[in-house]
Amino acid sequence: MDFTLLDGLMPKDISTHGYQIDRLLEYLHWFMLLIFIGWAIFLTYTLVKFRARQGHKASYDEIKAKPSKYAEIFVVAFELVLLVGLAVPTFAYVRTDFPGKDKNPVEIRVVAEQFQWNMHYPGEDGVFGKTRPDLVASDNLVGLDLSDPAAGDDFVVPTMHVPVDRPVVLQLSSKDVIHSFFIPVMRVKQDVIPGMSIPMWFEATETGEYQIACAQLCGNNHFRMSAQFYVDTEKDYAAFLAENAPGGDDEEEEEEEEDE
Amino acid sequence: MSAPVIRYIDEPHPVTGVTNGKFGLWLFLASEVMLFGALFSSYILLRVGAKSWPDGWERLNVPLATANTVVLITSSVTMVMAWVGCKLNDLGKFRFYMGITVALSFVFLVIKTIEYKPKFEHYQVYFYDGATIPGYEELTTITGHLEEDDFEKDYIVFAPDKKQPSQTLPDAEGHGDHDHAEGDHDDHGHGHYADPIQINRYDIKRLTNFGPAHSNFYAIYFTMTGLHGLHVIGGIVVNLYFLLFGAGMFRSNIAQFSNRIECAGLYWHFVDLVWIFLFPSIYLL
Amino acid sequence: MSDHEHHDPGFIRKYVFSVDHKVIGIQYTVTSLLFLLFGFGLMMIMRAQLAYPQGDFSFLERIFGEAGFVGGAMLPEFYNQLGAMHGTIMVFLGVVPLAVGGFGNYVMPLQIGAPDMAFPKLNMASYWVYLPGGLIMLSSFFVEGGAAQYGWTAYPPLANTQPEYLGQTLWLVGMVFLITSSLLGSVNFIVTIVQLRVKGLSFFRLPFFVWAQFITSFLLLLAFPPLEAAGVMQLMDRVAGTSFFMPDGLVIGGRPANVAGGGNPLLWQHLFWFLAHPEVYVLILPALGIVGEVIANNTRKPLWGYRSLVYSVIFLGFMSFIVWAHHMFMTGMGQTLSIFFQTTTMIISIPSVIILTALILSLWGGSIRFNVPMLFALSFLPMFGIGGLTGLPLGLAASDIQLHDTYYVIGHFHFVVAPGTLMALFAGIYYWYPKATGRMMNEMLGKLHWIGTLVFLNGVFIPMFVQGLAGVSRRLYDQTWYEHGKEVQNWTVASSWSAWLLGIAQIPFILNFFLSLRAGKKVGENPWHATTLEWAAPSPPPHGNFTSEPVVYRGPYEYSVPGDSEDYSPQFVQKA
Amino acid sequence: MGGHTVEEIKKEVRVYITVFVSLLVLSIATVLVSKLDVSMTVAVIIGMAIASLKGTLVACYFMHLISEKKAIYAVLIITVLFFAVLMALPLMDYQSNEAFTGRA
Repeated sequence: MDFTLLDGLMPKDISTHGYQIDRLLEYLHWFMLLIFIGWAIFLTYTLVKFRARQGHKASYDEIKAKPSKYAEIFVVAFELVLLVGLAVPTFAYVRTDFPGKDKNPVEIRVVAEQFQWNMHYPGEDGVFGKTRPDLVASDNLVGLDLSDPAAGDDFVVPTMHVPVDRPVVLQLSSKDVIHSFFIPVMRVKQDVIPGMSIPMWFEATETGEYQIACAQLCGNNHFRMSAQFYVDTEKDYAAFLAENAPGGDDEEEEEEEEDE
Repeated sequence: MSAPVIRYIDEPHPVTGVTNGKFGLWLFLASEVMLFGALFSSYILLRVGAKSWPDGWERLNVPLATANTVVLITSSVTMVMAWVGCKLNDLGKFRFYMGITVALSFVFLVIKTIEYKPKFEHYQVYFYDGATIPGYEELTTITGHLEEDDFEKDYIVFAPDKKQPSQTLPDAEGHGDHDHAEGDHDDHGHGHYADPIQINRYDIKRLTNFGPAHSNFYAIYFTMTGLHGLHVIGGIVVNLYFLLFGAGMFRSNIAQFSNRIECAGLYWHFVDLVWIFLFPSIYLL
Repeated sequence: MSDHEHHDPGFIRKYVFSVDHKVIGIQYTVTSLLFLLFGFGLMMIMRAQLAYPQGDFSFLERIFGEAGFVGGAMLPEFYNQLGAMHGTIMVFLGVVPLAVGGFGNYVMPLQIGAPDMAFPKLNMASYWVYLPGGLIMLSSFFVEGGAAQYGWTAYPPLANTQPEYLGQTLWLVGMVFLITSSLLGSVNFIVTIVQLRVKGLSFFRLPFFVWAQFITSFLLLLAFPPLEAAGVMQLMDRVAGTSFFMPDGLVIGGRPANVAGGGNPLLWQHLFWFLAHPEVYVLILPALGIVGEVIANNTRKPLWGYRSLVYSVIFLGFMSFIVWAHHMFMTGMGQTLSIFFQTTTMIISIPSVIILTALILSLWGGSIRFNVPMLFALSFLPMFGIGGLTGLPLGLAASDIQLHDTYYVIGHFHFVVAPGTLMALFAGIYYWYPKATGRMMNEMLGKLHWIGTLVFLNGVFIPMFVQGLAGVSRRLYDQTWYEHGKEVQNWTVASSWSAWLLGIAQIPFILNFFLSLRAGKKVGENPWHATTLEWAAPSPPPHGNFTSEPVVYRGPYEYSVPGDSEDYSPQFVQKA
Repeated sequence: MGGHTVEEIKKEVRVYITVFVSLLVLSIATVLVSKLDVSMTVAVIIGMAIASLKGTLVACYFMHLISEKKAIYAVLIITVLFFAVLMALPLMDYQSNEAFTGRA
């Protein structure tokens, strides 16, 4: 479609799956516009034609409204097609079609708290260290259990870096209240619910600097619970990992925390 | 200006066959079904989702609850007999049975109080990892009696139960097995406590009595039986009103009066009905 | 319940603790209009913060004091209080009491020819439980920590935090009062409609408004108790320290929460939406009923497809109980469930479309009078239409991914309840005002009110769709924190200015409402030449309503019957 | 309730007494049965079956549902319908989580 309704209105889409959502929204809004214009024309015409005036009388009989039946059937059919053809498969794709190991996905744990996002990277071994709520402290935001050998190379940062053109799998959890992880340009949103660990995936197609937003009221500073979101080239991403690996310099990490 | 005459207060509507009052009361009961239904539903959801759930008969006082079941069922039958008294136009009979009904409802509340009370006086302490309490080194939690809890002091004085919950499960709840008498139904006996000890506050992760805050089991137990108890109190108010002030209407308009008693009865039987489901699902399962 | 004493009731019995459904209806109407005004006022303050996030509000600080402002800047907690209370007040203290308590109480018994409600004392009790409930909620603004600030949805665990502050606790207590009031009211409504219809008034001769109230009452009766249960559980969580909604391992503010854990935050959402989706229809159905009455009267012809309207409303009532989880697509719902709820959501849109179509088709072939009630009723149709249509992308889980919890949602449901339901409620006020007071409202002021309201309501809510599509989350104290928020900030400013102008546009209404009590043109029993039973009673009707008991001879909307000398044939007039 | 003659009422009283005795017996039974060592599922089925039986007795005889008017049945049918939806709620939660690795 060349002429689109929503192009200027929506943020740009840098995800591999986002076009499916945008397409659905586009169709829906065309449909809404069509119906609304139909109503508007009918209403205007009727109101003018059947206005009360000298010599005009209302008719007792109902109009035989075949067109209304057609319109209703059209609405039902359209909804059915959208539901079965687009909405359900898209949602299933986004929610259940997780990239397999062969795609070499990046795995990150996201631990939300009032009012920041903590990105827990598993480090070189690709295994997350164990975490325990009673270990949470100001210098251990996710409660990493350092006695676990897998925890040694883990690091936690307040910004998210992901490589471009490589799937990312997130495990979302929350320390305190319900948050909602939302990246407008990535067409992903998932409530983050304490007591649950909810997986989510996406794949970025364009490098750049974007924002993660919280979409669920989580307290006074809900409005500034954002985090920077960087889509890096593989090279930059490797540099980011190396920079933050523990044993190197931790200062970078702390500096970024203070930015929050 | 006279008050408008509203139809079908004492004679039934010709089409629906019921009086306004009875129809309204059933609608009210419908909403009550949804209220208790939501709580039952929440109970199931929380219990299914829980890592572990204690056995009701271990923690709660089944003999008292069984007695209460009998009390409530009896009060239900006396309630219906009070209505029969109205139908027979026998004020004495009505008063006799209504009196028993109200008395039994009070008995229910008294038993309930006896059941609740020890739970608020029985405590459990959970310790932080690494805390060792002399004499109870292997335990991460102990139950017992809180002798002293002075906020000025940095310790509490606690008389542990002689029989402590076993530690078969790693989780701090400590209700791993069924054979011990951790429940509080036996703690109104004497000589159950060991010598009091001092426990430093910095070792205490959590200190709670066996009230609603203890765990979701007790939360459910207190909320559901408590709400049921409120309904019992409501029933007492209504029934007592009819018992004490009903005689005038009994004499002047027996038809309307027996309709009212029927409605009060419907409500009371519903309260009974809720208990019939509460009792097994909280105490026995 | 017969009263023997009613010979010369004093002022208090007549106007304060009255058992007359009409007085209670007016009490509800006036109280809920005041609450609506108050809730609207809260929103106008919010809009100041939204439009000028770094603005200096010293003038507001002088009014509200230090609780909400520091150095002229609004505090986020104050903003959140305004938001939560705006939602609660508008829904539970404003629109529902106006639509059901006000119009339902006043009009429904008249329309079925009853002398009063089935349980007049219960009716009075319902109002006197509602009012304290509302006052308890308002009083929470004056306690330490301020009013409830966790959104009108009060999602735990957030709503369980800060138990030392009374605000949310009072909110819950107030809620229990309001729920009790609704339950008493709905029992009364259902019994009255079933038992007290006058001779000849069969179910299929009931005015559409009565049908709408009937279904609404069932929704209130059966959907509110689960919220009451949830409210009790949240109250226990806050007051008794239980963990119904608190899972294991919570760390709040850097410290492990001192609770047992093991609860489930989603349980609240399920119970809340089990009420709150039917609640949406509680907001809409009476409005549809009013619009049906006004349209039939002012097109001078029968409603198109009366029976299909009735069946659609019944169907809506049933379906509204099995769509609630479409508010929860983003909570991590499984595929089967999401498909189920998407399907039921699409199905429930069908009766809505049928109702709207029927109402629009009713205009065809009429002789349309453009008086003030009709203007409001007519603008309801496209406004409600926009509200309904914009629900589609939210009802499909895939498109909901982008739009969930954004301003798009706010735009959507406000179009349903504000330009939608409120328009209908205004239509109702203008339509039944002569019945309640015996005087007409001023036509000129009414039209001024209508055009201002229509224009500025759209001005407030259309920008929200733009914001929502841009991805701006709802409930943000300052959206310019985000890049995508900055880009659409000017839309927010436009929306705010519209809101303030909307406030000004209500002045003609307020003037009209009070001035017409004295200056309005006196009217007889049936100024609109309408057909339903309320117009058989004197204006205003006395205690007991009808001078002689009416009998119903025909359906509710017999306008322009061929062969009749008049263009209306009232239900209560026997004609050859 | 149709019966209003003294004779009929006396007959009803006999029914009430019978129901009362059965309720007592069933109450004792449910306590005794709970002591049996059976699996949770079986225990729930037995417990709820007895409770439902008792509930039915109370509703049918004490609350006179056995011979009630259609209007009341209609209200109850609607209620049962929505009650069923409410009882499906725990299922929702199960379904919500099934796709995921579970609770943290």
